[in-house]
Amino acid sequence: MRGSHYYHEANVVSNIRETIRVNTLVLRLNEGLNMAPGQFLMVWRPGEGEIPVTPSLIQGETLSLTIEKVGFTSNRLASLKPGEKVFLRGPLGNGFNLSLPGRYLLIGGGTGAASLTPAYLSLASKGVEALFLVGARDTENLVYISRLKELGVRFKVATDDGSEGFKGTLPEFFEELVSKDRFENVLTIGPEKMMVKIAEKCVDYGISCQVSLVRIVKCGLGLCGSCVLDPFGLRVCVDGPVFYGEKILGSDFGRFMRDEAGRRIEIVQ
Amino acid sequence: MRGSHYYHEANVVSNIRETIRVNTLVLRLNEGLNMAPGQFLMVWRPGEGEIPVTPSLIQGETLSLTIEKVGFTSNRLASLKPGEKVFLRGPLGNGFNLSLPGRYLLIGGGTGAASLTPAYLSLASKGVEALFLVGARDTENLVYISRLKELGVRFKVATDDGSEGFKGTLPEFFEELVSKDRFENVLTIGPEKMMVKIAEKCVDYGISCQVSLVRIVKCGLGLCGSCVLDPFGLRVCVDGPVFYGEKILGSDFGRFMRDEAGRRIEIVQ
Amino acid sequence: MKMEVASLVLRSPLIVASGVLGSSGSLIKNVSENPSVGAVVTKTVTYKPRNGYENPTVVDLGYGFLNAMGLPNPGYLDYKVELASIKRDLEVPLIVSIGPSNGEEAGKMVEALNSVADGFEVNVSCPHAKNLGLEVGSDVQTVRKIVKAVRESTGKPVLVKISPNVTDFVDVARSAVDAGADAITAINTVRGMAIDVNAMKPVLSNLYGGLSGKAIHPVAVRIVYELYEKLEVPIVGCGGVYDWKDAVELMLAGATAVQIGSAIAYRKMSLNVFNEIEKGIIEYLTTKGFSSIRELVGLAHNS
Amino acid sequence: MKMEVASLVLRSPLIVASGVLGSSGSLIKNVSENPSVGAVVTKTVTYKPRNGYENPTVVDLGYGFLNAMGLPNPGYLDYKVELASIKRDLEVPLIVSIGPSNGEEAGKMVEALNSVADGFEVNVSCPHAKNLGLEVGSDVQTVRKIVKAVRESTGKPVLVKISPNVTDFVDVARSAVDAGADAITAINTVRGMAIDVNAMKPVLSNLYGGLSGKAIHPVAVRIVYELYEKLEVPIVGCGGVYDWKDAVELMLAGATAVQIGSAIAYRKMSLNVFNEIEKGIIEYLTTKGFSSIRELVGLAHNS
Ligand SMILES: Cc1cc2nc3c(=O)[nH]c(=O)nc-3n(C[C@H](O)[C@H](O)[C@H](O)COP(=O)(O)OP(=O)(O)OC[C@H]3O[C@@H](n4cnc5c(N)ncnc54)[C@H](O)[C@@H]3O)c2cc1C
Ligand SMILES: Cc1cc2nc3c(=O)[nH]c(=O)nc-3n(C[C@H](O)[C@H](O)[C@H](O)COP(=O)(O)OP(=O)(O)OC[C@H]3O[C@@H](n4cnc5c(N)ncnc54)[C@H](O)[C@@H]3O)c2cc1C
Ligand SMILES: Cc1cc2nc3c(=O)[nH]c(=O)nc-3n(C[C@H](O)[C@H](O)[C@H](O)COP(=O)(O)O)c2cc1C
Ligand SMILES: Cc1cc2nc3c(=O)[nH]c(=O)nc-3n(C[C@H](O)[C@H](O)[C@H](O)COP(=O)(O)O)c2cc1C
Ligand code: FES
Ligand code: FES
Repeated sequence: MRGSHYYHEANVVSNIRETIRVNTLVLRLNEGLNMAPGQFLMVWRPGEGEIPVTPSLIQGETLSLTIEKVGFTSNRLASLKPGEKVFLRGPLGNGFNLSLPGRYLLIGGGTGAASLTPAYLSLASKGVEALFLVGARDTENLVYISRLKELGVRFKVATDDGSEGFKGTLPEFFEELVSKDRFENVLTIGPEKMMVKIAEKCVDYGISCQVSLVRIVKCGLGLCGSCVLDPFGLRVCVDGPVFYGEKILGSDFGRFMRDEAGRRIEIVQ
Repeated sequence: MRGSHYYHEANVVSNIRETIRVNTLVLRLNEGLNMAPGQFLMVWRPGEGEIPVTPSLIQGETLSLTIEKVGFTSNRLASLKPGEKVFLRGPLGNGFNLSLPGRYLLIGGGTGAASLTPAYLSLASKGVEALFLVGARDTENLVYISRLKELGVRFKVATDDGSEGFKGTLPEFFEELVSKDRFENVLTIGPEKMMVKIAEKCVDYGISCQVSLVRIVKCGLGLCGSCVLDPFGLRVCVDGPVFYGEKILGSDFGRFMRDEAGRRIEIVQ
Repeated sequence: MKMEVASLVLRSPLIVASGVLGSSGSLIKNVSENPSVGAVVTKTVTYKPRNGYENPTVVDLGYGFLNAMGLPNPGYLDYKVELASIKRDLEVPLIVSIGPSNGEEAGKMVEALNSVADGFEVNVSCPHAKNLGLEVGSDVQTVRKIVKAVRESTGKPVLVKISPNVTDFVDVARSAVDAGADAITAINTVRGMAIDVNAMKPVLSNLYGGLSGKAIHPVAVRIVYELYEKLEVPIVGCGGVYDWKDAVELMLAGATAVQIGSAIAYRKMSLNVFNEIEKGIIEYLTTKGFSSIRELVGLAHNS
Repeated sequence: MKMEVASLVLRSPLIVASGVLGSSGSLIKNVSENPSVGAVVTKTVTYKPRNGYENPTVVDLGYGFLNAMGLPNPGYLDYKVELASIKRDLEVPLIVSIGPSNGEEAGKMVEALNSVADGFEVNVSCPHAKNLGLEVGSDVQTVRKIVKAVRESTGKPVLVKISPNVTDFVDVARSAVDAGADAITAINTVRGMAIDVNAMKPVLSNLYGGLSGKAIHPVAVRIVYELYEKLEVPIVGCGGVYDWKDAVELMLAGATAVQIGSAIAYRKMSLNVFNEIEKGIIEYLTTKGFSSIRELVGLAHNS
């Protein structure tokens, strides 16, 4: 941390438009970050805020961030030009457990498809069998597909409207797949309502399921309690962001989060 | 350092009267200190001061300090009773280099005889040949002799008045010995005027000579400049207390020191 | 290790400091199940809800943290509901931290929160919130008015948390005691700043923030020591307690109980630090031949 | 890396802080031979000789030091002789630190020392000396009188070193500038205390002392940043500089030059720290495309 005093500097190499709401920034650092898939970074632009992001590629000094424009900071980041700089704090959080035995099914909704990629590549490099499901409302909202192809990822697509691949939601696609095929492990990043459904099905099928949660991360160090998952008092930034689904079903997972002021609010997606 | 927050606690096991001015405290600690011969400790009695002392025995959790009563703190320490406590900070300083090849001659004047003992024992345990010269004004002022016997140390005595052993000063005795016998290394602790004479002779004879200096030690950490040896700007507490004689001949060694206020004063002994 | 502070009976002298658990009621409840936790101080709640400052809000210095959260909290009305939902199940006293900007706010908040609180801690020492915290806490008159309003609105123990950034912290503490405070908590964070050499800008969006952790421990010891000599009320020590020695050091200086904040960071399910510290203190008491922790309090003083 | 502070021309912006070399003139001379050292501030000298406090005078905290040396020094008359003996051979400006307890002492000392000094640093900020340092430095009027007396006794650059222990340090600094100070040095140590859990007593014979080193770095950055916005004179940063990043951080905050104290401890012949820091800064300037160190000063500010 201190070594980089206090942030790692990164240069934007390119900015790739994924969809109308999502861009991928390719970054170059001066040093590799030694990050595990599923860990996240705090991405800072002085004067423009700092937000948590789980990278969509980690390759030595090259990193990519796939960012959905939801508010001020994400909009600013998503519109950076080559040569502009961002400042990175981390790696933070726990990352996925990729040493569990058996085959892996990765399920990514929205930018989650991008953020799951490093986990896929890590499994593939160890020769572990893995299949990647990518979902979105429609073709226009699919992210990172061309990059997945480039990287040689074995993936299948689901769209709600059937404009590409399986017609239906990711939980539906998942249900169909596991009824035919056996997977020992599921990793998922996406909207919480979707992840809850998948985690519940995994319990039924006896599949280990790891989900990556999003909460308001402020300190990222387990210090401020902003990212807490009630009622367990788990801090998403240090105890997570990855949790075993069965351990947090029945909690606020998929149902409630806290806003910046600490008010408990309902999760709609 | 911090582990012991901030001092090691030691209990006085016994207090042995050496001479009218010198006592040896045998201490017991809760843990060994991992000290090298020639390193020193800051010995603290809350409300009664803290002074630097080079231990006269280092044996696991047992330590002894041989203390000459020169002022308030040393008088208090020298009169402690079994069961009373002292608090130790250290080990500090560099210690002797005991891995130089050849035979060793150890020359201790005053309490220096005691403080050199750990160096002797360390050499002996490695099978290195060593002879110990102990000197004082007269029999009454010889310290640590009975302990040296107990420990099986090979030693010879010199007294200024000839009341025991060689009649004459340690430099004189040294001169006589080296004219007959060959030593590759000298280690000495004692009055500086004496150490200067020995260091000068060592240069003449081509013998490596290590001397242990005394200055006003306050911080013991190289921070306050109180213990400085001019004109080299060597700090006795971190660069020393042990120096190679030939490196500091011609400096204030044996001639000047600084008092508590930093005034340069002449060394008389 | 039972202990009494003001009239609060604590099963352990180790208290969770304000702010480090965020605003989560259920987290407070979970924490209270740790037998080494003696009491919990809530996140400071203000009159109106606050989102806090924009990120970055915290800098990790290695030897401590710098934070400018900006007192994010749901406001006292919402927070009351949250605390009420867990109060019945709590195993330890709940000390509600309030951050009023004047006496009127203080009175209203305390009246509303009285039913869920076992005691109050008045935060007049947050070093980075506008019109709150230190901005009120460096003025002896304002502190007096606020504490008086709190005192008049509750019969429960009132702690006042003071700042090390004020030269005359003794006067501030004394005016709090004169106005009815039952105990003083010392200290809140020390003002500081971090600038990133790559970004060439202050890291915190608020520019400066409050230093906590190891770095401020000697400052806390000094202030507790001085307050112990100058005041008659109990002092709750806070600042850089990472292990049992740090806790004992504050007690020897004069703290009746000790709060722990920064040390909670980083640790998974992280309240082990409380167990370790309690264990260490118990061993220390045994080794040194004390029969109760009370005997330690203020022992470093000459009298 | 040439640099100017007040009217002192420095070959490097790295200055040896007051106190860490003791009173040794020859040590100052040796240090000045290190090409990365830009200037040396002497140990603070007082009107009368002082032995300083009894040991223990320093506590090692790992992340810094606590010291209460008690300003040991030979007194200004003896010290003048010592400094005169080396002055001719010095390769860098000699800044003589004085610790007067009033204007009269200040005037006399400066008049006497004028012939050996290239500049003066007025220490009104030592946190542990009776009737000196902070005891004079927390009173704006006394500071004004002392600095005025210094100003009237010398045409050489006058730095005034301020304390972080005073809430209104900006007022103190401003009154020093109004009275004629050419630059402000910030900061001296932060008041603190350490108690040994075995001895159950404060370690320092003076009970409390001044915290230096890493622990106070964020405090120094904050104060330099604030002074840079409020004052027109150059600021010399000091506090917890251990590596080039710490130095750059102070410069970005507004320091024209940087002093180094605690980092000198422990290292054998220990001035390597100056070489390493200078090297680091030069690399940083190159990497970031700056042509002079001057461009860094105050760069973290918005304007
Ligand atoms: C561990 C982790 C990894 C993440 N990885 C990615 C990623 O790879 N790509 C990506 O696009 N996004 C990711 N996010 C979410 C991203 O951090 C938020 O979208 C971002 O913080 C919004 O900031 P903003 O300033 O753009 O929006 P704001 O203006 O702050 O807010 C816009 C909306 O988003 C909500 N929001 C704000 N901050 C957060 C937050 N930290 N967490 C959840 N909701 C928030 C607000 O309540 C509001 O409704 C991740 C979040 C976490 C916790
Ligand atoms: C590395 C080192 C190892 C030492 N080992 C031993 C040892 O094993 N046994 C032993 O008896 N003594 C040893 N000394 C010397 C011992 O530290 C001093 O005698 C002691 O500090 C005097 O303290 P006091 O309070 O008793 O006397 P004070 O009242 O402080 O002084 C009495 C006289 O001694 C001088 N003096 C005070 N402090 C020191 C000091 N730190 N160094 C030199 N002279 C001083 C004073 O100027 C005065 O003339 C050692 C000193 C050093 C630096
Ligand atoms: C992230 C964070 C948030 C804090 N929030 C509050 C707060 O809301 N109210 C308060 O009185 N103190 C707050 N504090 C200060 C702590 O309660 C405590 O006084 C300080 O951190 C020193 O203790 P420590 O060194 O154990 O952390 C906060 C500290 C941190 C690190
Ligand atoms: C042992 C020691 C002695 C000091 N003596 C003085 C002094 O005589 N005069 C002074 O102005 N500052 C003195 N200081 C303070 C330093 O000059 C400096 O302001 C402080 O240590 C912070 O810088 P640092 O963190 O680099 O050490 C002393 C500091 C130490 C550690
Ligand atoms: S963001 Fe602060 S605890 Fe997780
Ligand atoms: S005693 Fe302080 S430098 Fe040696």
